[in-house]
Amino acid sequence: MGCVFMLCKDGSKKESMMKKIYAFESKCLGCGLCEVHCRTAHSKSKDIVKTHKRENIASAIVIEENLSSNTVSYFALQCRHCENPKCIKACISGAMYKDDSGIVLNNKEKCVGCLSCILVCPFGVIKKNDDGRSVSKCDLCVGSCEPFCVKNCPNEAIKFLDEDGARALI
Amino acid sequence: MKKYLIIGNSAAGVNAAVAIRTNDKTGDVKIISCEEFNSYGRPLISYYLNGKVKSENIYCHDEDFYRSMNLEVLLNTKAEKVDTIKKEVLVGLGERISRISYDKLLIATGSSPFIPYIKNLDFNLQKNVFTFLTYKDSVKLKEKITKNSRVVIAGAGLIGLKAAEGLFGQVASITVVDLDNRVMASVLDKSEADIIQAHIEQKFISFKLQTSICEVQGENNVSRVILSNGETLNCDILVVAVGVRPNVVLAKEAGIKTSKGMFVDEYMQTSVKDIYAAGDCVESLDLLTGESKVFALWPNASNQGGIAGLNMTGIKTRTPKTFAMNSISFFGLQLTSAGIINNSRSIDTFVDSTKNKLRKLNVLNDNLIGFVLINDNQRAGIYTSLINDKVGLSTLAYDITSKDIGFNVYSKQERTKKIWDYKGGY
Amino acid sequence: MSLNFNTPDFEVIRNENRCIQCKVCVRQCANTVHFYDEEDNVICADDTKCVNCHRCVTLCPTKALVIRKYPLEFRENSNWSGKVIKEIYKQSQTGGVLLSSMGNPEPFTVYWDKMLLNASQVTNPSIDPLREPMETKVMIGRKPEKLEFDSNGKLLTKMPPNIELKIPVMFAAMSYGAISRNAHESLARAAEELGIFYNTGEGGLSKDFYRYGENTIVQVASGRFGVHKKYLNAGAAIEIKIGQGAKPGIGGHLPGKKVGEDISATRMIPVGSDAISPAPHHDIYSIEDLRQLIFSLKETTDYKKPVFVKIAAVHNSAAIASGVVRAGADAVVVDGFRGGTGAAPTRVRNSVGIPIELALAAIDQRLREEKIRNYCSLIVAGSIRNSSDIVKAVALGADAVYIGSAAVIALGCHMCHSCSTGKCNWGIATQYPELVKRLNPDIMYKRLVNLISAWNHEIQELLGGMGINAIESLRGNRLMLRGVDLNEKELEILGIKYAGE
Amino acid sequence: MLKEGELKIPSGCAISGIIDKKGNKFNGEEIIKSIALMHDRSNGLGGGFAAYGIYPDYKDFYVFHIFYENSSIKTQTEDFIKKHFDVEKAEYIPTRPVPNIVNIPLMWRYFVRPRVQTCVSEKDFMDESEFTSRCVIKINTDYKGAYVFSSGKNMGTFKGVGYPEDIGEFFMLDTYEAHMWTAHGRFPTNTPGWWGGAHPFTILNWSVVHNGEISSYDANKRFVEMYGYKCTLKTDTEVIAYLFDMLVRKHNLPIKKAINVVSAPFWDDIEREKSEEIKNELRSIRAVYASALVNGPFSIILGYEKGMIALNDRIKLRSLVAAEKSTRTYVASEESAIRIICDNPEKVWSPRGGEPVIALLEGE
Repeated sequence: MGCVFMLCKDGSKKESMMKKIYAFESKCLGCGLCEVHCRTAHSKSKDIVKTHKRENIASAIVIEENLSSNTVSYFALQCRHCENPKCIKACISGAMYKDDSGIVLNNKEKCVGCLSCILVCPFGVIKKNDDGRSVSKCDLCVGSCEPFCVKNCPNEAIKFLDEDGARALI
Repeated sequence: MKKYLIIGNSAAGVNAAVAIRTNDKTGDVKIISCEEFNSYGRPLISYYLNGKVKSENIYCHDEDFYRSMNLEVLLNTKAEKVDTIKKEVLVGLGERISRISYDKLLIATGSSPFIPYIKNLDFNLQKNVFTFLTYKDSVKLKEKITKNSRVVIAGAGLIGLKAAEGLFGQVASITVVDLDNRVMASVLDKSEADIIQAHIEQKFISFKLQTSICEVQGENNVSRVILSNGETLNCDILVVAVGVRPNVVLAKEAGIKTSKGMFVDEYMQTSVKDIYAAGDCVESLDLLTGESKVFALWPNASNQGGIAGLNMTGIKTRTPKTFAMNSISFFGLQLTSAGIINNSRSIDTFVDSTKNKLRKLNVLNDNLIGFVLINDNQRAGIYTSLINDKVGLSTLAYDITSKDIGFNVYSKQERTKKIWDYKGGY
Repeated sequence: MSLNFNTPDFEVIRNENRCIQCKVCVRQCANTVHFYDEEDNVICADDTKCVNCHRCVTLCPTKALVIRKYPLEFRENSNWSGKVIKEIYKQSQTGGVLLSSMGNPEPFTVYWDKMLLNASQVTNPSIDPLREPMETKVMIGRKPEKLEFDSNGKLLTKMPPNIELKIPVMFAAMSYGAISRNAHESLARAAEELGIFYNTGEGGLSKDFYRYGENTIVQVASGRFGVHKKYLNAGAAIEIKIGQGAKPGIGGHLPGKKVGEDISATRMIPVGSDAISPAPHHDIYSIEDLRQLIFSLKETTDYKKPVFVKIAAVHNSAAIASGVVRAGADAVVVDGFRGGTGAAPTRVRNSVGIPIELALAAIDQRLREEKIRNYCSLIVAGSIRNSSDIVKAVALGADAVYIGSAAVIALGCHMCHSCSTGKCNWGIATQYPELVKRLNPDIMYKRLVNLISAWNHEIQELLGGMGINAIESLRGNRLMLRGVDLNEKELEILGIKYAGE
Repeated sequence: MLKEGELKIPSGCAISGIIDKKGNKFNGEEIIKSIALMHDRSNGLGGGFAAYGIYPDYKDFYVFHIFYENSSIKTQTEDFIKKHFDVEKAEYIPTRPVPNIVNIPLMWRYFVRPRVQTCVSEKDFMDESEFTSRCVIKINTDYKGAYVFSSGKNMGTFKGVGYPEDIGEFFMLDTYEAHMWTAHGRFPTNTPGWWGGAHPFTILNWSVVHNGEISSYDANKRFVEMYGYKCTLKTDTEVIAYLFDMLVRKHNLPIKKAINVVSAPFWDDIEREKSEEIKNELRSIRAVYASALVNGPFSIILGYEKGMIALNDRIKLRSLVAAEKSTRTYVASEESAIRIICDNPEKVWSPRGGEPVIALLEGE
């Protein structure tokens, strides 16, 4: 799955140094390829066809469609890995936790599907799974050096950047 | 080296300890708990009861959590008395009584079940009478029940119904009794409550509403209960889950101003200097009504615990006002609600319900003040933040009643600002 | 008309084992060929609307789609081929002029492919571009006949304005309106990074692109769209468009629906109005009028910018080119009949104009015979497909080349020839914002830079192979070419020997 | 089978040149000795010499050295010459029999003075050198079998098929006294040499001996042909002579500028040039005279009335060495060819690519 996740050199974990996924609305085509590759990356088979035909995986991405006056615009939204996440505070089972590099992760075994996290996440990017006792959220494909949605976006509408890098591109 | 003492090892207590440790690497942090288990998720006890969660998974944190954070935990330790002058707490350690001194104290004792007066009810005498608040309750209950136990549950609130769900399939019959005219009266309006009730009744759990248990009968255990409407029910197991009361005895005796719960200022400090309080045992200001009341909510307890911890280490942090919010499931029916949800003329209510889904939004002068979602809970947090930020609905990109909620409800600038600047929050 | 004889041109074949109903093709096909059938949870395709632009094929994550020629066969008839019959069906259906896009697709000889390059073997060593300097820079513009120095060697002659191309390639004229804003931005940024130029085309120049002025050639066409003093001074050079290879003799037509806010402001025409550029410039009815326009443009830019004149390759291009040089043009641009276009009547595109190779050879030879070849630069276009075409063009006598179709292919064009519909699925020849967005300049300009840099390396390799280390030494160096599969007349016009001679 | 003259022959060979900048004259023995040393650099199918200052008594006359394949072409050519020139003297070029020199063409030289006023019908001004060069080109183009192989003043070339030392012996160069000599040994690769194909190549006073190949030949050729020259001798060296004649005589560029045209500095070097003025000049030269840039490996020795210039191509793909001793300057393909006729020269160097060795007569 690729190289180790990069921490900053001095081991400090300044939040803004942490890389996150930023979407650029002016570039997003709403094609949905990020969702296809997100499901595949988190599937057992890691094969696009098997993932979609046999496994039933919710993608960790929500594609927002915005209808302004004349044009339709889209952007892909996923967990913002907040510095001080409300979902972890609301989680009754300790399933929702933050690893030491700042990524908010969900431990499927501990989750009971109470959906308190969904109740408090202001971005609405945690999805209830069909099994009713677990949720799906973005884990930045931790362990691989670039999230699969970013790697496969045909128009580079989502990028994996630290905050300064992202602000430079607004 | 500062000495921090925390009474209570649940959401508020543990979050406070973590907040303290992240900001005071060297302080001595002690947590005392009258329970014998490490910090566990209280709402999980019903999942333990029906085997959905195994005992080793009930704990919030893994074994070495406390050691890695260098927090000292004293289980089975009950705080007897707080000496605010000497800044000491008398604790009962088994038979022995000892004193623990503190520089900063946090009382996070949570709440305990409220036992209404019921004739000949005597918890010490009768072995088949239970409350359902702690993991211990759940463990004792699980040991006691048999395939043909006939169970009567007093209280159709969250705890009562969760107890019912926990027992379901392991006992002969379950009857739930409640004074109110509907289940989950404190959370739901009649129309929604009836949906929940109908769904649960499909599991052959029967309800006795607008009545209460006034008497129990039986040699040493309870074998029959008498209801105020005259009915009598055979009963092998009686679970009393009519409500909870904040544990404020310790505080009252220490002279801390309390009403139902302890009064705290914006920085979670009680009326006595260097004593803080957080969680189910405090009064919080309701964002929507402005009243001061007790919120028995896990997210609120974690939040307030964290803030109290910060303030105890001198980092001035204000507590945000809060409001009721719940996310709970009964037999697969997913209920998510927040804010003011009962109908009233002044609030215009929008209800969109199909076969087994319901979406109810309460709007008052251009602000969303409450919602109830049944089996249609995707992205509920966006509604919650609309309530929390008191967003003017007219400023949004579309009318939230017109379609499923999405982050695209915010304008472009607002969206970008939220994505870039939002750091999460207290 | 109830009965429509038109049958689909292409057939969409979907491999059900691979299709995962992810609906990417449904969302991405601007011609609404693909649609999702909710009931059976399957995706179907309407072949009649497919223009074979490969958008769905490229984006399909499981490569489940193949587009093939529609298998319907007409009875074999070498005179009445399927294509000719279907054209009659269309015209008898609509009564309209057949419109088509891109360059002449007819199977005329591509002379580039009939010429071979030389390489040195023993007597002179080939030059290794990795170790020795290899110069592909050219100076485009007017040149004095000779340089004068005073007694102690100081240069007296004042050079007329020339523009410098690091690589003898420029991006051809494609107007803002025919192609999208993002396409223009990609061309501009690539030109800037490569140290070459892009042509604005006859649609004027948007204010935001003035900052690429140093790498821009502003075009003045018969419609004068967006032509004003600031515009003329914004670019590094000016090009008067007399003709276009794909449609010699006729003007241009940008349908009104493509003229949105920005284009109407840039072209200075009302929103939604059809932008029709007339066939002749209404102030150029003779060669002396052209001279007047050239010098009025020079006056406006006080002689700081070279002025090119672009003509289509037609039968007497040689004489026209000579006239243009004598009229004071700094460079003659000749556009061959395979040059691309956004929209042109099919009949004109398929049967008017001559191949660029022959026009170039004739013009270069005529200008030399008239001893004026060295006065100005000669640029060719329509069409250059790869770096060996460029080397052959320079050997025949060109100073530099324009590339249009090759550039848009690098930007994602799949030559589906339906730019005139304005619904280009790749965001190039379209003004619909949601389609334009598909061409992300941040990515696409790099593709152009990659293409031209690659070509530059290839040119250097080819030059080195011939023992030449400066592209000027290849200009007009026809001994470096040999012809194959060409008749005497063609060899004579091209001025090259047959292979083996 | 095309006679060797009709097709372009690549040439690798030996070159050598000596000049006495004071103008003191010396006979051909030294130059023969120098070129003979490089015997193996040529294959005996071509050799030739240019000598400056050999006709002091007729120094104002143009001297035509002409080959004739047969007497009939000789008479036709002589009629043409008589119509356009006053012939002061006409004689065959004296030679002595040498075993290796065979099938010798008729060789005549004519001391002439152009009749510009009578012959020039057109109104445009034409000076005598332009008139003479046009006549020479006309003979070489239209009079099949007649080749004017030198047409300068007080100079002449002696060339033919054979090793250069035999040619030198054959033309009795020991009997001539010149202040400047250049020599060339040829190595044509595919067909037997022909007398007209040997170096040096001339136009008026210009003479060029060239070792190398011009990859840009057709570009240079089609450029000079725009200015009235005609490349008839089908050897690429010819075009260098015409280039210099055009640049220096017709466009009267100073010799240094002409060198910057023929062996132009690289664009990168131009950009690095500090002074804006020089940078602008070099950019203008490369822009205007792009087609006059001679590309491909070469080392040439250029003779003309003012002196001698040796030059390498820009990346020095051919050998060239220079040396100086008192009033003499020597250049040659090999250092040994210099040292054999000049023991311990004061200065020996190998000029860099594109860097000329300019040895002019005093006062020039």
